[in-house]
Amino acid sequence: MTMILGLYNYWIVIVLMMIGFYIIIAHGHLIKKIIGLNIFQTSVFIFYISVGKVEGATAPIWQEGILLYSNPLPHVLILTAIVVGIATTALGLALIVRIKEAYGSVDEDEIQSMDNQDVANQEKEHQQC
Amino acid sequence: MVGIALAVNQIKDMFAVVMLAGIYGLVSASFFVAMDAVDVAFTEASVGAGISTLLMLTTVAMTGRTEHEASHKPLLALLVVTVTGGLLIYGTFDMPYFGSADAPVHNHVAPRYIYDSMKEIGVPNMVTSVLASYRGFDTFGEVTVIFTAGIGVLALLSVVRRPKNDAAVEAINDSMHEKHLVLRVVIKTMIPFILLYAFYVQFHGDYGPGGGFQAGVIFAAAIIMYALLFGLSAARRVITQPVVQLLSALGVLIYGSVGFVSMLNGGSFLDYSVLSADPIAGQHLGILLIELGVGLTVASVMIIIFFSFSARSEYQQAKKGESL
Amino acid sequence: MVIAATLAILVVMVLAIIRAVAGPSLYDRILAVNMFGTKTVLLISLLGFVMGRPEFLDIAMVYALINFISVIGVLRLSDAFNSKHNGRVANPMKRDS
Amino acid sequence: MEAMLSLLSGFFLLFGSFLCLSGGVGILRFPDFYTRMHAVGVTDTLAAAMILIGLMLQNPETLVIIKLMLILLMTLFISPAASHALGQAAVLNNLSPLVDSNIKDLDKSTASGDKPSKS
Repeated sequence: MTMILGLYNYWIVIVLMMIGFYIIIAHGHLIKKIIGLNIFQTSVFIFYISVGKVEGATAPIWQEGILLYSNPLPHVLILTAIVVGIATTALGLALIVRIKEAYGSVDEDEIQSMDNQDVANQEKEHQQC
Repeated sequence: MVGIALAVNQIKDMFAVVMLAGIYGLVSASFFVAMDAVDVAFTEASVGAGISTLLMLTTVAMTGRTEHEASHKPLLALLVVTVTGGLLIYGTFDMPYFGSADAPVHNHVAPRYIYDSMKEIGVPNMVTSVLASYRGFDTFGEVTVIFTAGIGVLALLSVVRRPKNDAAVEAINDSMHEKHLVLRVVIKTMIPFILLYAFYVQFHGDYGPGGGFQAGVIFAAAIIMYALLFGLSAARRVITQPVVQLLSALGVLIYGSVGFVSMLNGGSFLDYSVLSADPIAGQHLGILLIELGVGLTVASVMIIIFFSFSARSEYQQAKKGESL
Repeated sequence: MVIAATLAILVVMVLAIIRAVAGPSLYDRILAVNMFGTKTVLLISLLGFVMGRPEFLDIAMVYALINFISVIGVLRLSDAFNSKHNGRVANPMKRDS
Repeated sequence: MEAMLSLLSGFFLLFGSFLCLSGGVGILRFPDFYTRMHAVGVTDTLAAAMILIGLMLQNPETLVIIKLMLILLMTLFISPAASHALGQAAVLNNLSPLVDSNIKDLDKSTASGDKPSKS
């Protein structure tokens, strides 16, 4: 019982992480993949923050008379990671927009089959030459 | 949260999925508040719930709403996920319990950050002091990454030739004009206060939650709001593209040159104590300048990203209008 | 009393999530998200009082702003959706009048 | 005085949570978008105001009270504007309200005239 109470935060993190992972590998839609990536990312954030939490402590902003603070280091790491995360997400979305313009589709399988067809066509032309 | 994530997995309508992702961001930010991470919650609030939802919606609007049925069975994926999850859960049995104060994380550098930062840096908000001073080099790297992402988006999405036929775009702008009169009035009165609030967050970051990252995002959000309601070209007249590009580079430059000035004064890179005769005053000055650089870069990169996304979508619509 | 209010708001948030997941039309979802945002603002201000450090109301303020911005953004983009699908006829008419 | 204040703040908080809950039940149980919006739009602003006033009465610090007032002001601005925009967008995009079979018998014009005023 103490084990369940003591470790449940990790388990939630793992469940979230696995859902994100599943969305990334099982769905063909590229935007959905990005959202899955975001869920995965958030699970890592939650992991860091929950590791930094100390029972009975308060937020790490100095104040007269408070002695116990949560660990500020994970907060710093995650704070920057969130902003970097949005920047990389934007980059991914920009790539998706260009893929849509080039292929007319954002589905992984369709893009794959189009690529395969292109390769086959090129080989055919090569043989004809 | 698990429930929302599952729902995201199941729903096929991309629009709904994006809305749920927005709620997911809100939930996780409340969680961060409950976990004492106020600065993180601040960032997640402004970034995860606001900007990323908007960007995703723009992309969905450009790429279409529905998702095709998966062609192959996801059994293999499920298997992989279950095995990995099982292994990870097995790994957690050795982890320290939640909230225990003697976990290894709390024993190495954290006590110094917590108990000495007031003496060494003189800033009540430990997150700011760690972010800007102890781990200043790290943050410099992050800012550069953000700057690079801005350049990348610009390279991918910038519109070289502006088509003449903007009828479709203008139709939407006009309909916004007619429809949302109330919104326009409310927002016009609110935007100055939002900008003011962004500055408050920027310069109050030493004493409370806040700082350059959050302030930059809030500032950008105000501009984005203006662009949403008054049209992109109106917003471009307020803040022109070259100005934003210049500002984003200027932020990184400020950060780097603070480091160099401290080197010239005889300290090491980004050691602010030598910036002034009194080390604590020097630290204050350094943190202030650095947060300014961070805020500039983040705000202008966010504006760049949003501008290029919406310019691209306008470009697509105009092109469609030409071909029709 | 503060704790009771927090619990009530948590319950309401769950209800809003259910509506956002189930909501048949797009606007139902937007409404649920909007409501969820307002409730989050309240929840965060309440949480500050529960934890005994009520200085952190800045976050709640940011929330109120961001929530508004995202609702506006969603509305604007949903307009773009609809005009893409069926608005080609409707919009020029509006401009003539 | 102290007891009075805490009693008052407790009353405000309870009233606010009651309003919140009724809004939540409304958004879940009502049949169509416009009625749901009615439930949320009406209760939301007042509930937020009540809870924030209750919190204001809890704490004597000036800065906290000022911040709470700012939040309250923003909510008063934002929440009606957002519901207005939402309702208008729904009407303009032809989301038809669910009309009960009992109401159908009545004069059509009154039924359709009633709906927008609710939002």
